[in-house]
Amino acid sequence: MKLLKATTFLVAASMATGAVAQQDGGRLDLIVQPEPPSLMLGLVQNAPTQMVAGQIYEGLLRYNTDLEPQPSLAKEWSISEDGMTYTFILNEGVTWHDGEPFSSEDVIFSTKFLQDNHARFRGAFSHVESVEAPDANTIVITMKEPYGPFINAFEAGSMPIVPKHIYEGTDYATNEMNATPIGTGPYEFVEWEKGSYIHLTKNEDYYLDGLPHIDDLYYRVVPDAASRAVAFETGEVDVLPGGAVENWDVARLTEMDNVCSSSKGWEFFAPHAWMWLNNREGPTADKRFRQAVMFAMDREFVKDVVWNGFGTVPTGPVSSKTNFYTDDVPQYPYDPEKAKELLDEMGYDGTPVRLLPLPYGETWQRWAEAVKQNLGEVGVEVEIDSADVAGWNEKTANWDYDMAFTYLYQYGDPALGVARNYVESQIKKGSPWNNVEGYVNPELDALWEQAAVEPDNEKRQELYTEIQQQIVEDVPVAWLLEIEFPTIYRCNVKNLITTGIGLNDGLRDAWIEE
Amino acid sequence: MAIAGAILSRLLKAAITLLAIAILNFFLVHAAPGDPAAVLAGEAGAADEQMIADLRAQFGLDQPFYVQLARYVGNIVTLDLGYSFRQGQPVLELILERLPATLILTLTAFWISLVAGVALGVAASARVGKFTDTLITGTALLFYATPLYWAALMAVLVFSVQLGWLPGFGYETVGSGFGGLARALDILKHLILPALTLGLFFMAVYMRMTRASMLEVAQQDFVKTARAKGLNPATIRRRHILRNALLPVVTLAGLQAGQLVGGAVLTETVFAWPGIGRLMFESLAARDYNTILGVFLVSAAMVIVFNILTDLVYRLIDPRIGHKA
Amino acid sequence: MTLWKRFLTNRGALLGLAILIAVIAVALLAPVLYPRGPWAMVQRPFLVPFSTDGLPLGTDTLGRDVLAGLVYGARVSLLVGLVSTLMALLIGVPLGALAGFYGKWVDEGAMRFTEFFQTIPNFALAIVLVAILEPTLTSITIAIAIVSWPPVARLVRAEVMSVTKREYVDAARLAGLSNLSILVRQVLPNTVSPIIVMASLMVATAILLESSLSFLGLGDPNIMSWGFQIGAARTVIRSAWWLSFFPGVAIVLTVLALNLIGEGLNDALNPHLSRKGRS
Amino acid sequence: MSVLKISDLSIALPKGADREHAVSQCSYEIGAGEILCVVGESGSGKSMTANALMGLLPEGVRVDHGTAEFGGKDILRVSEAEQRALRGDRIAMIFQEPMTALNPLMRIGDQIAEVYEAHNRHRPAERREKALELIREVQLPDPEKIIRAYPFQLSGGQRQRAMIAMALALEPELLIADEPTTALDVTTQAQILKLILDLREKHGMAVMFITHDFGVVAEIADRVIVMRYGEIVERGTAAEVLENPQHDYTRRLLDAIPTGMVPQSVEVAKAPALEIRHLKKTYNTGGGLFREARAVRAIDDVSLTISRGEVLGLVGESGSGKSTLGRAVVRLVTPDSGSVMVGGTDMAALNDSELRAARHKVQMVFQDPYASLNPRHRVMRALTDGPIAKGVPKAQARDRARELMETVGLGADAVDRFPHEFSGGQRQRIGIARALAMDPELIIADEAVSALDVSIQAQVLDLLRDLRQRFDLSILFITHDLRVGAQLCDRIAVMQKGKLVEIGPVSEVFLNPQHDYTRTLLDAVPGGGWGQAAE
Repeated sequence: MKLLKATTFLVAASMATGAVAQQDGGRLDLIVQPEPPSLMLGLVQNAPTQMVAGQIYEGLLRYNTDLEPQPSLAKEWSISEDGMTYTFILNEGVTWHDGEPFSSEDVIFSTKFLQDNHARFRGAFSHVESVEAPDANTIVITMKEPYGPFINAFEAGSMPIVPKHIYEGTDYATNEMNATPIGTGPYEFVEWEKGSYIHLTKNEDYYLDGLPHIDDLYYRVVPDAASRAVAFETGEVDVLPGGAVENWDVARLTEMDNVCSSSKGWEFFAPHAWMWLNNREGPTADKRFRQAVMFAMDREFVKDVVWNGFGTVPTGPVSSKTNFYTDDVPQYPYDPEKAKELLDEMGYDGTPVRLLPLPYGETWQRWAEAVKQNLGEVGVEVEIDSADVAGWNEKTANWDYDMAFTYLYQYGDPALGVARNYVESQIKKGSPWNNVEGYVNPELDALWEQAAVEPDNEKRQELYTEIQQQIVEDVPVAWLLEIEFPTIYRCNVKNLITTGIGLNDGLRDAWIEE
Repeated sequence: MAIAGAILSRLLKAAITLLAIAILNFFLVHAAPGDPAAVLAGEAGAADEQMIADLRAQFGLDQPFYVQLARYVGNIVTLDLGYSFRQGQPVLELILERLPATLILTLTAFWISLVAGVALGVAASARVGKFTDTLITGTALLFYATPLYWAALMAVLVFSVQLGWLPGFGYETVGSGFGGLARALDILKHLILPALTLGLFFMAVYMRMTRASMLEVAQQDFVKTARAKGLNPATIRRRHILRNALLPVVTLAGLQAGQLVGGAVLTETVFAWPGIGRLMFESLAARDYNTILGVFLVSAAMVIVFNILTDLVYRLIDPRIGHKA
Repeated sequence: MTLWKRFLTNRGALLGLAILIAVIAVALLAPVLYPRGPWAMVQRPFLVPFSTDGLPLGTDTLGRDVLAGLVYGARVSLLVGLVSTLMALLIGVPLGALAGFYGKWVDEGAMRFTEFFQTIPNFALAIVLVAILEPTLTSITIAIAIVSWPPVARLVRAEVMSVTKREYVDAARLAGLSNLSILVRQVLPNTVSPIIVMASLMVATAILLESSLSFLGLGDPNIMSWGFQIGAARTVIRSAWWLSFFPGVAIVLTVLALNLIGEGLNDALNPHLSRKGRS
Repeated sequence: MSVLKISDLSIALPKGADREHAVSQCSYEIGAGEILCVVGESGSGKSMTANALMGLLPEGVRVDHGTAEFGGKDILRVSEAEQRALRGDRIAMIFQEPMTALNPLMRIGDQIAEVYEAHNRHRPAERREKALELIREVQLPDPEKIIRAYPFQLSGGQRQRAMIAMALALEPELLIADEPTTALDVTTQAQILKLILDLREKHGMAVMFITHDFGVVAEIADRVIVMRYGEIVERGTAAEVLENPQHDYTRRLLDAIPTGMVPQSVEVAKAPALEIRHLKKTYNTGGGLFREARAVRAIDDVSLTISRGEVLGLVGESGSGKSTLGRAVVRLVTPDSGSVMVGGTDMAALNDSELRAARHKVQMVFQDPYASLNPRHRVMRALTDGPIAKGVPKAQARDRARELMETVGLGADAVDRFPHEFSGGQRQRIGIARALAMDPELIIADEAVSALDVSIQAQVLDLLRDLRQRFDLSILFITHDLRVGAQLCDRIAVMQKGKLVEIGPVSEVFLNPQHDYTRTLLDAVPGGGWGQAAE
């Protein structure tokens, strides 16, 4: 057994980052957008829920910005050499917000709870043979087979630990306690004024001495992007999480006094944007057409103008922030002439194509307009479809599109967040997150499978490099941007972003300088 | 007695109307692409068939359409608006949480617009053709032609951002710990901008209507009678012209007061006002069927309530109603 | 004095007419003025108005010419306004006419139906309709028409009722004309004036409604309209005021013009109510 | 001693009016306790002077020249405040339309008490008492109830009494009455005229009584002024003017008045053109949410016959059911039971399509010359629509239309004009031509001359009389004016509350009325005594 990390260093390390002594107290106002449907992280895992409930619930581990595991509820952990056994030692003296003690029983219960309610957890745990608790502070997980990315599946959003004493034997979905979530995290739920704000307060009995620092957290609901910017300007809120304001406002806001911004805190997610290209029918079924699309789009322009310079133009399916990335792949610079050639070569007959933008605000709408204009310039007539979130979901999940915008998280490992979009076994109607484009390549499927269970990281890198090279040649989807969501905050808020999921669990260590 | 009977019969008719609205909307809302399960699953960023199927079963969406409809109608007639699966709360509770904010906003806007509109209309009609009249009617016309949301944005820019006089959004200062009077004052401060911008348009409407109505009534014979009595012009205007001129204004105002409740979406959006208009808009995007339907029903009920109130007010003003046709 | 002359003596109405004619002219000439269309990215984004030759109103978030957008937006605003009003008239006029002319259960039924639609919150209904049908020019137009016909039906009903009481309608009955021919040839033509006045105001309201829907993100993404421009620019209103300012002014002016025309028509059609008329 | 002395008064109309002055160079005076009738047809400027005295001239109209001396002052030149102090106090005025002259939203008592308030008299509590006294004085029934009543709860006559009560509140020296009885039924008119005479007697106020009706003049006037086009054409005592008119215009007016001289009727004994049997029609009003259902018997078991070539006058006051009867005959109203036989067809029993085919048998001439022609259709169309629908070839119908326009005295070319190009009397002629165009077996004339000025009325009656002889027309002539009825009709039928109370030859009904109601009606005819004296 190989001990990877010990907990005591971390607190010291984070203390060391601040030159000034940390101060306790104060109140922090943050934007949450849109209003989360629920704060019960075990039942609902959408982005706003994760952002708020990440302060209430905890996972066994956290990940730093280099995606290395850090202690959370587990103070120590180890992986057997063969990759078949994971052992976690839990912190002692942890209590739930209602005062009940926390133990390994809660972890065991949570794995059952999440099996029923958490799709991503279900995916990761399909590789697990058994979970056992030899004592109150130890968890032993036995795998069916080695699964490299498994160690990346323990943060609060991927595997939130929920209280057994509240949920056991009840109907989870209608349990009244869902409205007043009980976790082990650094902040406790106080009240939720629907449509207005969510108030969390400091967990005085938190098991890490001296944490958290801030007394009150207010997550403010402001539905209009312009109003959110105003709220920050007028000092009503202190933190604008990534995506809270449109990109055009970012530059203006960061020029204000005492305002800082950071692009960190998204490494674990590494949001990756692309256009689904329907590989089944229409012009997009032709590889040359898809390549032409890649050449026709001025992705640098979009990055500079639509995204105000934030982000990186991707080389392929794997984000440069995700493990096992390579840039040694075919390149698609902006080259309309090349695009036209490809279209001529395939004998494109001018059939118009539909483009479904992502209904997430003005940025995405502008992006679609820019793409439409770019494609129009090489002779491809684009009709922008419109749909709200539900309509977008419906259309992509049922393959009713020619081209459709999307962006997905990568969760630190290609096996977790990338493979699902390209392997044949993931072609299933009804979900907008799998192989929606209908790309079929049995040869690559085998490589994906091999890479996922390969215990040796160097070998994994080789496999993933090969995959990336081939897939970029085929252009099953049109990769657009590695999205960066800068977090904007007052500079006197310190230690706000310390992990790879940023604000989602960052407030444990944050403090406010007077 | 007659009034009580009339109201009872109105309520019965209203109940039927509401039921019809519920059914129509049920069809409309279910005709929209996508369903709440798909949205919830979609937002989670990862989903498999099992999750979506679980959600659908949980929401009762796996049932045939007619079963869902029958179940919903059954709920409605027992005054049960159902359960919001997305928010995990009974719809009625959800709406009642939001309704006060909407009522405060719309009623304030309504009264501001009505009082100011009528006052300006009277002022303009008293100086018809003069500069004051031109100024008032011109301004009203401008308000009338200005998109409400645009006025709202501009108001936030000027009064909140540039001048910093008033809060630009929200319902109250969050976490201020205010209670009682301090809280009321705080809400009032937040209320001023949204209520004013929402009221501007309607103020223009009432002003135009009052002015036209005043001028029309001023031509009527009984005004001449009043003048022949030797009454001074101010008394004539107040007692004879205004009271009669208010009748059509009351009718219109009653119609619009009801519509305001469901129509404040834009204002609520720009000012982040936690009302039911926004609730509906957000629920629509989330396909939270029961909540959309609930808001629709409550807003329609408001329209009906205001219509009945208008009738009662009308009776107070006009003795002819209630005596004969 | 003829209607036209009375109309032309109304300064407000003349101003309205002048503005409207200008807007129509611009709308018609759009392809001539800007052959590349409103979507072409012509320059650096966020160019301030009057700073660059050829781009008097500056550029938007993607470097598109704001003026070109305004010019093309005029077409959409007018089109949506006109077509939705026409559709509302097509629903409201026959319904109101039948109700007013036949009375009794026809009236009862038609008015219940109308009341029903007036009870449903209008704007919310429009939003739901557009969301269901998905935002296209057609669905927006239909939704606006559906929420705006009830007042037409009520007006036409009242007018038809009043005209039907006139003696020349009795005379037409005595002449042995059929009900339909009486309704269409004797009654309806005499209700046209108030309908025209109302229609001119409805076009204005429809333009506002379209822009409101666009503001909420329920516009047709393939169409450059004023509401779309404001909706798209509202997030940059602090840094680029002109992006939402000019389309806003365009809406205000057009709506104002239509209102002025409507009022002018109203005054011209009802000279006894206008302030200049003798009692 | 004169209360009011008007000298050389001219009132200017705004630019663009049909003439420059509404009133020009008028001078007259009214003595204390005197009733001066100002007589004229519409547009003669007779009301304008009154409005000028009250300071109630419409916008744009102004006093151009002249003075009006009242209480030692020229009241045309005093300040607005002084004028206001006079109004309602020393000069009071009552108006033509009792239905609209009262504020519908205010109680009668409050409207009366308001006069005291306007002039700061009495304490509020006393005002009520005073109002009550006035209500008693104008003989309104149940004063305690009336004082709390709203105008809509009163009849037209009662409202006019309430108006008079208001006018009397401060015992004015001058009462101006602007056509105060024109809108009333004849019996009510008689009562109001009597009331005014009584009050004059009691309070000794001067009355300026504006009217178009020489009958009323005969009832009430001490002195008379006749106006035409804003000028005084004749003045004198009532007796002088009525019996010995000097000016042509006065003479023409007097001649035009149906005098009530009873013509000897011609016996007609041909086949019936119309046979009404047991006709009934009941209206159910209300039954809505807020009111009780009430059944009004508009036609209550009426039977009558009109012979071919006969003119039957149907008289009655408003609400008597006479118009409903006329409309039931043409089937604009469907009766509940009974039959209406016209040329062998029971009009009451036809279904819609049969009815359309039979419509031409009975035609109607309507009351309102402005509402009876479609403003958007040329005269030609009004005259040919019916015949063409009936199956007459278009060319023939057009020829006939021209011919008929000649017949009614408008000239064939007039067919190409629009209704608004014609005057009221001309339009009535077009209405008659339209009825004739269908070659009907019976014409219903429903108050066909009531809306016209006296002189025009006479011309249209002449035309009808002429046509009747030329075409041997059968006419049901509905009118509220017995004098008009007497002029044209062979027989008279009297209706009251839906019932036919008397029917007989004109001379019988007028000279030897059988029914009480008929007698009341005849007694109430204004100037009745004078008319008979002229015989």
